[in-house]
Amino acid sequence: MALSPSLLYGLTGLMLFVIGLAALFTSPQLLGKILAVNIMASGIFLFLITLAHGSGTLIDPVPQAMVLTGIVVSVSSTAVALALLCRIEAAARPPAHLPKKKDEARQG
Amino acid sequence: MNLSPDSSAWIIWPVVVPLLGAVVCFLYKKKPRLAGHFFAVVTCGTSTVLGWQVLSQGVGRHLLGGWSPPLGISLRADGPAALMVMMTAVTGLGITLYSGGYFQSRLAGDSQDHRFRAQEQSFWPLWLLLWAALNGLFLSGDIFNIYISLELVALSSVGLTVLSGKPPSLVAAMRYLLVSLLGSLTFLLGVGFFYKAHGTLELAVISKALAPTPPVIMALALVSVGLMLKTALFPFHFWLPPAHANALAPVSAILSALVIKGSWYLFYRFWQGGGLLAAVGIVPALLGSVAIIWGAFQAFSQQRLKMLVAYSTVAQIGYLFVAFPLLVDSAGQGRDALFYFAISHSCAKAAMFLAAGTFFLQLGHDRIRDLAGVRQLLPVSSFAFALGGVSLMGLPPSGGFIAKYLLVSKAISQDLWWLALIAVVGSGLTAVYVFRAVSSVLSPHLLEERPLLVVAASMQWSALALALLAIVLGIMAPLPLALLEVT
Amino acid sequence: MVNSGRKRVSPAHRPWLLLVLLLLFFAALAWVYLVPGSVPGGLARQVDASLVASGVSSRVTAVLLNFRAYDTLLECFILLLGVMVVWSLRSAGTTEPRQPAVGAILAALERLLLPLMILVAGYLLWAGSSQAGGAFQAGAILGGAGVLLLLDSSPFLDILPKKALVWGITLAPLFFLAVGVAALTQGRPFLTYRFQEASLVIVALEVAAAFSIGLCLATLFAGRLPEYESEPAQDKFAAKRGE
Amino acid sequence: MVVTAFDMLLCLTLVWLAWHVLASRDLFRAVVLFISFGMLMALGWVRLRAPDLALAEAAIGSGLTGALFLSALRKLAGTTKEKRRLDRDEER
Repeated sequence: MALSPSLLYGLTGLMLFVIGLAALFTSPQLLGKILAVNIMASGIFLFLITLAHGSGTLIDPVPQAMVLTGIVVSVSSTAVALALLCRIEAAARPPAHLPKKKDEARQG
Repeated sequence: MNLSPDSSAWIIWPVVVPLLGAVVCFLYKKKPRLAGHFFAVVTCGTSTVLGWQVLSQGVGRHLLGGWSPPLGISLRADGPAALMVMMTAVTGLGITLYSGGYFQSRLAGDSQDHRFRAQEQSFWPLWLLLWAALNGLFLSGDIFNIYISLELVALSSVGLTVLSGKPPSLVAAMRYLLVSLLGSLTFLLGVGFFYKAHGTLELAVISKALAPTPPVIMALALVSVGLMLKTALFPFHFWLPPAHANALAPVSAILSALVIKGSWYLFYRFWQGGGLLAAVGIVPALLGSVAIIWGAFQAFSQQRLKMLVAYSTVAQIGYLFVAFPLLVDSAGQGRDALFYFAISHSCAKAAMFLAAGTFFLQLGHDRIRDLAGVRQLLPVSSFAFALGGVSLMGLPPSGGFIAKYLLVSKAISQDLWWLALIAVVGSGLTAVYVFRAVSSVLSPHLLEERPLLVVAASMQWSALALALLAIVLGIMAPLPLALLEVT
Repeated sequence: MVNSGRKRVSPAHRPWLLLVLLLLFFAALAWVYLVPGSVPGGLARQVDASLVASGVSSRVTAVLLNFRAYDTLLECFILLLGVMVVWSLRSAGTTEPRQPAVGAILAALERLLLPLMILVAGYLLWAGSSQAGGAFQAGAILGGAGVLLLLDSSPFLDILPKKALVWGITLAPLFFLAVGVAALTQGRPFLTYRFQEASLVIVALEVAAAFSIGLCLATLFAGRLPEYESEPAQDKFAAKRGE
Repeated sequence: MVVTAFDMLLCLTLVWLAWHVLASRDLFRAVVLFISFGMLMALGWVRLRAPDLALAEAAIGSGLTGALFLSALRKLAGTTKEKRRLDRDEER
């Protein structure tokens, strides 16, 4: 079977998904994990787009619309994740006028 | 409104009303509680109309934008979907009434009310948006639309989890968010493979035509793993207890009673076609069995009441999956058992979490060994907690009993003895940890002095109403079962 | 990070095991992806057949704002939800000091770029009905312009009355709901447009969506809730207390 | 369409970049690499005849998400600079 560009990009997308998955498990830092989720999402988007080239010369607009929606969803969740990360870091840092409870930050 | 020629409009209202409510609560910050209650009641009303319509007229279908699938998106209201919408409506109304009292009590009890006011202002729009997303999830007939609804559910749940602002709840919410995103993305990849295999996004077509070709198997596996992550089935349960136990009291109830049901329901939707069920239906059942045992042991060894209730959710999720091999034949009793577990767990668990939240607010802690005497102080909540426990254990005449009865009798008729055994053993284990909590709550320890009651009456009575409903579900079983027959 | 609280011990100790498992997973995905089978084809033909009835000539826009407009409605709500959660995180949390000005180069860039960006956004919006472009891209560019302004510590989100900001963010969701409910009251399914009005409604929805998306994105970047900035010390204290 | 050397190069670069984004211990470098990753992604989408997406990816996926990451990094740098240095010292 001849490798068409869409297949090549599809495989790349799947590879990106797997790389992101690996980093999500191994990354020691939360920011790294959020980056990993973003890379996974990009991989899936690339994969979805190649489905638009399924048959013949017509390009299917439905996967393209799906990806556009997906990009907006992903930026929204990234913003939430980053805001949460900043909040966690701020809470872990003891405010100057309050003694830090040691075990509090480690729970959960 | 005039009598509309499109008679299926009642399907969309349970989604539109809470969406509108969320925006109104977001815009109208002065009295979000009032707007929240109003829209919760209206949502409950439209959901009841939906349930009644399905019961009397059969399956309904609403073609959004007037385009029929595969081009457009359709909403489909059949028996199971209507039952889940009704479950969300009833439990949601109880939680809404509780939340009103909860925020009122906290605002009255603390002079530092700026933070509490901000919490409440965020709570109402998030809760209504979550409600809308759940209803959208139950009714949606399009798998990409389901992905968006799942993301809405996940983000609003995370938003609700972080409201308490405590560091443990923040860390738990972060883990919850990452797991949720992983689950959604896995689901989305599965959606891609389904689209590749079938050329359509319509759920009804996809779940019927589960021919075991490689792309379909891969798609189903990805979708299932994504949904199991979100439902917190056994090996993926690690994120649930801290997230559920550290949230605000009404939020714990929302997460445990309703949110996990959304992804579980989708799991059922994808598997209900049955093609692959005979071959691999045993996998969710085995994971569910381990979850029942493991969750019960973990629940027993907890020191905090809310953690105990949260681990009990891990165990009860096991029951939601254990009956999947019973779905193979079309008699429908396996399905009835599954859905009965879902609705009775929803009422019982909401009641227990709400009662535990009441104890927490009154006492300032939820250490199980120091709960003695709370019965005297909060008799209604204590009774609600105990009644919820009765339904979890599956004692007659509760809804939990009906569910276990259906499960065991169906398993025996299919010669799946181990499954029946697991259900019975699970009941025993549930009894052990429920007794541990209930004996502490109900212990006849007399208080020397009666502290001032800081919790509103509506907090106690709404929990009791839900607990009573969990019991009554056993007596009025014919009604939900009749609704389930509409497919 | 100590406080991340989710160090996974086993994969870190056995990276090779993880790597092998993931490679196997990739091999399975790739095999399934490449396996030749009956390709049913997507929905390209159906989209083309209904394109005339949709009211726009761009196929992606037709899918986004007509055939699958319900998805886009929910997507607007996801952005709104993102703003809600970020604000609730910030309102109860600590407040950061205002970022310092970035410098002369950025200011010059900004003078040059801002009008250009707004122009491009308008063009994309206009082009969306026939070619590449549309509400999202225009909204993104508007959001980018907002971010640029914020980087130069122009406090336009703070100067903007809180009410106006909140209404601007909810404009697209509300408008979508209104269009949907209007169809319901006239006896048509949710979000159905009448044929003669379709292109007008879609353009109006696109403008509203671009505006709200741009504002939401800029707000997500700013992340501040202007209202609560005055009580930082007390807030910090309150955040540390129990439930 | 046939696979050109450009396609091959682009795909390999994407994978290489993703690997380095995620393997990098220096978060600032990771974020900068992520932004360039997004830009290359947009290029790939042009190649896949999806110019709509190329625009959206360049603007949102790469530009705005990158800006979000950078601003988060700047906020974090204030709170955890010392802690991270301590962590790094511990690793050595």
